[in-house]
Parts: sequence; structure tokens; C-alpha cells
Amino acid sequence: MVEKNMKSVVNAIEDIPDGATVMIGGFGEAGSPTELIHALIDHGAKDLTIINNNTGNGEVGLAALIGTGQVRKMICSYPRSSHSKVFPELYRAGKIELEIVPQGTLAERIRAGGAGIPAFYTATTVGTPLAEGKEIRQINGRDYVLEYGLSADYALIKCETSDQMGNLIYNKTARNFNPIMCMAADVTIVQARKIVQTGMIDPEHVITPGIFVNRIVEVCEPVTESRLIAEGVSYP
Amino acid sequence: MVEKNMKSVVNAIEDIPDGATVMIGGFGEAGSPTELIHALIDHGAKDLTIINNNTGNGEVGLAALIGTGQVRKMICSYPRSSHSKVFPELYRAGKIELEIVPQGTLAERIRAGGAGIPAFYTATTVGTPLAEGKEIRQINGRDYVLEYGLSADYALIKCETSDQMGNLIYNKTARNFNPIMCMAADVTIVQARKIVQTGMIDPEHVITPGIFVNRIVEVCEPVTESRLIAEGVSYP
Amino acid sequence: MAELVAADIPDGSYVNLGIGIPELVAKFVPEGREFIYHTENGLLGMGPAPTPGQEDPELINAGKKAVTANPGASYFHHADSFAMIRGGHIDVCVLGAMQVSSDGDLANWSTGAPDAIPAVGGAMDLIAGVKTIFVTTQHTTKTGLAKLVRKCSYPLTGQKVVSRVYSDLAIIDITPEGFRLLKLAPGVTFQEVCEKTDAPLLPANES
Amino acid sequence: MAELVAADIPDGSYVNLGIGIPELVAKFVPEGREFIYHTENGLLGMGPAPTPGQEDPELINAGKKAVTANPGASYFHHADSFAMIRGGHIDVCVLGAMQVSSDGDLANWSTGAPDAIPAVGGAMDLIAGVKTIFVTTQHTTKTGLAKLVRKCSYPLTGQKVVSRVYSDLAIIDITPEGFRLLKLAPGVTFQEVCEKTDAPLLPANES
Repeated sequence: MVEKNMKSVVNAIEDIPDGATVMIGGFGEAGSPTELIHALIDHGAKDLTIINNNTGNGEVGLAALIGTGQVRKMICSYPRSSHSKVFPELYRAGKIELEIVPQGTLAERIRAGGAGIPAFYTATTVGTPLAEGKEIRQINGRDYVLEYGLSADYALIKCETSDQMGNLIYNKTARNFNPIMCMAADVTIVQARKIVQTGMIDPEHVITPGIFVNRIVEVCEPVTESRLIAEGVSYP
Repeated sequence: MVEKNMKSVVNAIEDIPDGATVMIGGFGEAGSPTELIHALIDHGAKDLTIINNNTGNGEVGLAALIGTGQVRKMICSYPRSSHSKVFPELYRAGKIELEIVPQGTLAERIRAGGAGIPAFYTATTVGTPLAEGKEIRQINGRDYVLEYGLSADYALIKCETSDQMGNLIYNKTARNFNPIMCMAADVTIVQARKIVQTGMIDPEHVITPGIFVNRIVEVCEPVTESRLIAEGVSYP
Repeated sequence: MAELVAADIPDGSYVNLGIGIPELVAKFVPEGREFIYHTENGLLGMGPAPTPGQEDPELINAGKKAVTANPGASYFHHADSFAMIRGGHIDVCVLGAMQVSSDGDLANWSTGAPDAIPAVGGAMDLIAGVKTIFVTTQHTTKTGLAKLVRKCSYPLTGQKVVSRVYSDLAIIDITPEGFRLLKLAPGVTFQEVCEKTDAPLLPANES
Repeated sequence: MAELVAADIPDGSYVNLGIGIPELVAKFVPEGREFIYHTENGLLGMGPAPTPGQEDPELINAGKKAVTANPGASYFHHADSFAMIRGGHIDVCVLGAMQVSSDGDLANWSTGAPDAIPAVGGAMDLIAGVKTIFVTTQHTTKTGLAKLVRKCSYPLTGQKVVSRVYSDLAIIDITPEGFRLLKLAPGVTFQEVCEKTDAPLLPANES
């Protein structure tokens, strides 16, 4: 059996090269794989394209990764961070690119990337500046815009519990983008609060089947971004 | 609170009009809402367009519905039934229309119908007779065919457990097409082995959120098609 | 305003509330009615804020504030959540506005200022997918400019989507003929609303 | 044939087996290797058939036969199941064939006869989405016609997709140059395979 268990977050991400496209799960701090992100900061890969709904908070996690200058381009729906000036400053200085995508289109593009759908039509953005330059097609009397599937070289994911085969379950609204990003990346790297023996998760309750997961690493007591920010932590 | 609980399968389906498009869950007999189908036979609505993966077995359930002549058109992936001559005979006699759709395209078209995606591209069928007459587009060097979302007026669904709000869980591979059909119909009608009080299903385990369900009816001991066929039953 | 919006939402509706005044709708649900709240980050059956000290950083709403889950709730991933929105399954969405046009166009995501960082979130998805869009807003900007206009000057969130506007001065329907007064706030005159609206306003229908 | 196919599948592969000979692959997994079986009706981690009397009509495979679920299994709906297939997540699919062309085209769903009822199931999805497609087939039809051909005369299931054919006579790779022998069955000559193949067959590479 192929071993998915990694010794540490460092081992889990150490082959991410410069120029990689990396999806990072989470919506705000909920479901954000902060330990994996911090390992990526230490690792130092640069010229990254990062796909996440936001641009991080404070000076930890995703905001810290952006702050080091490792990120060439952000693809996200809402880059206005609370408690974070990292992205706005780099953006205004022309030091980081931004592709702004509505949240639902972002989610659907990621799912499409994972499901082998290269492109689809959607009503979202029709008639707005975000549809400019895109193909519009009328179907059954309504206008739709063509959007393309998104995939990535790597996905950094946080879950509640994984078994040895990489079957995952999540906690409440920390689920968010994580399951679809697992599907859309060539190499999906997961930090789990708990790794259990195979067979311990009811097959009816699995949210991400192990086929979408390449590497798992246990992080029993993950940090909470808001707590780090309250404590004034700035990574690294 | 809106009452979703129906008194009987008869009440649940009695407004289905002639000419309706009806999705019917199940893959073979697993997950097939046989009691709802039999109620639809008794109800007598005709000129129906039915969407299901197959065309039924023996002379019960979907095969029986086809046999009564109530179905004008089938949309399915695999109309060769085991133990059933009903569809082949009508088809060869020119008495029923057939739209053949690959199983994955069928599933994706139904999901698209439920998710507000009017059309998408897929590699499936490219270069085959089933792509004839359809738009082909090259994306990133590969050819894809354009397929349209499928939706329906009604969906007939079988699940294991529903709560009063229509949150559903399924049993094993009886899940199959049921969750996506719940999403794609204007009126989703569910037969559940058990209806429980709201709050009895863990929010992490819900497969179909109640927003996709309009009517629920308890059928505690549903028939099994294969057993009916073994017993030589022919409905009605 | 929030109370008036709540009064117009049918029992059993699936409702998505934007950030700000729209959130207050949840406090004014009429006796005997129940709404089921959807938050686009992946929860249906959202309940009120938890008692202080009980916050769970992994149970939040789209505004990233701590919430609770009511009995009958369900969690799902983002693509499934937006399938609810974009697939037309949410009955009512209540949003704030920068501008609303008499065609029902909505602008609420960007001033289009050259130094603004564009940030759209789920607004365009909600606008494109939800069956009924209610807007709650002050009738004019802080500097007194009309927010109900003939044509939005700010970048659009969506076209021909708003059904009704609840302002501090009036409730106004968007009809094929343009803005039409439905109801005045206490002590407000039709004349005053007309003056503060930058498009023709039709008087209320007799009924 | 099934045993030879199983020997060529790497440890830990996610595998989808077609109906018939392909199903037998599961009986020949080499010592120390483990494959995870996917069945497109919504189960990953499919196990062997249950002991008689233990069949569950709600736990079946794509051939609608009773199966079991191994530890670590998961259930999912049809769109998620085909996302695995069409999204390129299944490593190997083993299918039967009516015809395979030297370009790697596969025909296995219809003879195209005018009275045939078309029935495609999931074959076209598997062909379009799975990374490696192995075909197991008798080398010729019951009436002695070649199944390995220059160009398929039957309606295609997919174009340029087959990697390798395991027949009763030989293992044959589909290469950019066409069919190339990989290995002969015991007692079979290269000459014999060439005669029963309706396209040029290149000899095995020296190695």
C-alpha cells in the first residue's frame, strides 16, 4: 500500500518548486492550513500563484506568505483582509498580481478543474466589469459568461480527521473550499487534527475520498489565526 | 414552518400533470423509489419524459411505468434492461423516444441543472457518434463537446432517513443519482424508510440539505424490485 | 427597515442575509414564521451568535463572525453552497447597496475608484442566482447624493435583479415602468422621496 | 489474461474494472500489492462479492451485482463518482473490446446494427477520463475476425485512448508507430499473431 503519512509538515511540502500554483483551503481562518503555510514560508519557494478566497489576516498564515514576497499572483474573490495591510500594500505598489473571481465562480471553477470540466457557462458577472473580455452566450434566452476550470500543482488542506488512506472529514464551516481543492490539485497535502486507522471513518460520512489525497500529516493542536493575531504574532 | 410531510405516496405525486419531465432516482433497483413510481402509474399522468440511468427491470417500477405507455421519452445511459422486454419492444415499435447520454455526462448534466450551469464542455463522446451534431471546441489543445444542463419538473427520490425539514441521508450505493436529482427538479418528492424529528441527523452527515426537498413521505418497508420479479409480480 | 423586510418574507423561506443592516432581519421574524438562513461559506440552518465565550472559530458566517447551527442544519462545501445560490434554490437575499437603478440594476461592490482594491466576494453570485433580491439602504449617501438612480455610475454587481428597496424613507418596488412607491415611512411625504430619488418615482398603486 | 493485467498495475492504484474478464483482475493481485477498486455507481474501496445469503440490494457494483465495501471505503453520488473518472483521478481502467485500432481507438459499446438499442453506460466517460486504459479481449471474434484493426468499423467509444491490449495470444502495446508486440502467450508465434491482426504488428523491442 502506498504510504501517504508524512513525518512532518516540512516533509509534506518540501518539493513545492518555485513557480508552482498552490490552492490553499480555508475561508478566513476557518479551515486554513496554517502550519503547512508556515512550512511553505520556511521552505521559501517563490513566484507562487496562490488560490484562496481571501488574502489572509494579520501577519500570519497566508498574509505572512504574501508578506515574504513569495507570491507572484493571487486568485481570489475578496482580497480586502481584516487586520491585514500586507496584500493592499504590495498590490498598490504593483508587486503582486490579482485575478479577482466571484466566490461562487471561484468554487465552481475549482470543482470543474477537479471534475475534468475545462469550461462552463454561468450567469454570474454578466453585465458587470468582471465579464469584460469574456465570451457571452445566450442560452434559452438568458446571457451567460464562459469560465474555465482551475487546477493547481499543489493543494494545502486542513481537515479534522483523516484515516491512513486519506479519507477526510471536516469540522463545521471549516469544510468550505477544502474538499473541492483536494479534487483540483495534482498533489494534495493535508494537515489533520487526528489521523486514525483505516476503517474508523464510516464510509457514509467520508467527505473527501482518499483518491483525492496524496499526503497526510498530523497536526494535533493547530494554531488559530485570530489567537496568534490577538497575541501580536508575526510569522516567521 | 412549511409542512413537507405528505400523508401518502398518492398525495405526494397527485399533481404531476401530463407532459411533465420527471427524474427518477436509482441505479438499477438500488435507490429506486418504487412506491412513488407505482403511485404515478395509478395516477395515470401521460406523455411523460423520464430521466433515469436505465429503463427498469421485469414488469415493476420504472419498467411497469414504461409498459403502461405513460412515457413519451426516456433520457438514459443504458436502456438495455435485465429481465425486461418492456422498453425494447416499445422502442422497436417506434412508440417511445430515446435520448442516449453517457452515464457521467448524464450525472454532470443533472448536477449542472441543479447548480445553475446552463452548459459545460466535456471530453466524453468526442470522436464518437454521440458527439454528432454537437459543438466541439478545442481548449488547451484538446477537443471537448458542449453539453447542456438537465432539469425537471419533478424528481422521485428514495432515501434512507429524512428529518422533518427534508434533510436526507442514503444507504450505501442506493445514493447514486438521488442527491443530484433532488437539486435539479422544481418539485422534489422523497420516499424515506424513516422520517425522524428535526435535529436527529448530524449536520456533518447530511447528504441532501432540506432546501432541495419539497415533499417527504414515509415508506417503512419498501419493496425490492428483484424480490418482486422473483415472485413473478407484474404491476399494477 | 429590517423589520419591514422580515414582514415581507414568506414562512419557510430559505434566506441569505448580507452583512450590515440585512443581518438585522433575523431579529424581526414575525410570530409563527420561520426562515432558514443560508450562509455561503457552507451552512444552512444558521442560528444566532453564540453567547460570549462560546465562539467556535470553525463555525462562522460569510462575514467571518461566530454563529451557531440550529436543529436541522447542514454543512457543505463551497461548490455545493453556491449551487444552492446559483441554481435558484435560495428564495430571498437581502443586500445593502451603493446604487440601485430604476431597471433594478445593483451596484454594491466597488466605487470603481482607481486606487480601490477590487473585492467582490459572493455578491455577484447571489444577485445572479437568488429568486428575490431585496435591498436595504439609506435613501441617500452620507453627503446627500441619491442612491436610487436612473442608471448606476458605479460598476454593476448585476443587471435587472432588484425586486424592492427598503430605505429609511420608503419601500419602493422596481416595476417594468421603473420605481413605484409601495409605502412611505411615518412622517415622510411622497414629494420628499421624489426629491431624494434621482429617477422618476411612480405613486403607490390604488388597491 | 487477468493475471497478466494485474501484474502490470502498480501498488496503490485506483482501478476501475469493466464487466466480464476485467472483473477477474481482482482475483490476481500480486502478493504485497493493493489496488483500490472504484465502481462508478458510487463506491471507492469495493470488496469482493459477499458470501451467499449476505447480499444487500443497496450495495452493488456497476454491473448491478452484489459486492462488499472494504475498510476505508467511501460512498458518493453519481456526479462525484464521475468527477473521479472524468477528472483523471482513476489510474487504470480495464475494459473489454469489440475492436481496437492501431491508433488506440476503442469500440466496445455498439455494433451499429440498425436494430440495436444504443446503450453506452459509463464506457465513454471511463475512456475519456482514466489515465491508463488496458483492454482484455480474445484476439479474434468467435467467427475468427480480427479485433485488432487498422481502423474500427464499429462506432467508437473513444479515440486514441488504449495503452495496451491483453489478448489470449499476446500482450500488445499501442505506440505512436502502431501495434507493437510486448509478449507472446506460451506456444504462440509472432507469425500467428500477425496473421490474426488486421494491421501491421511491430516485433518486440530488444531490451
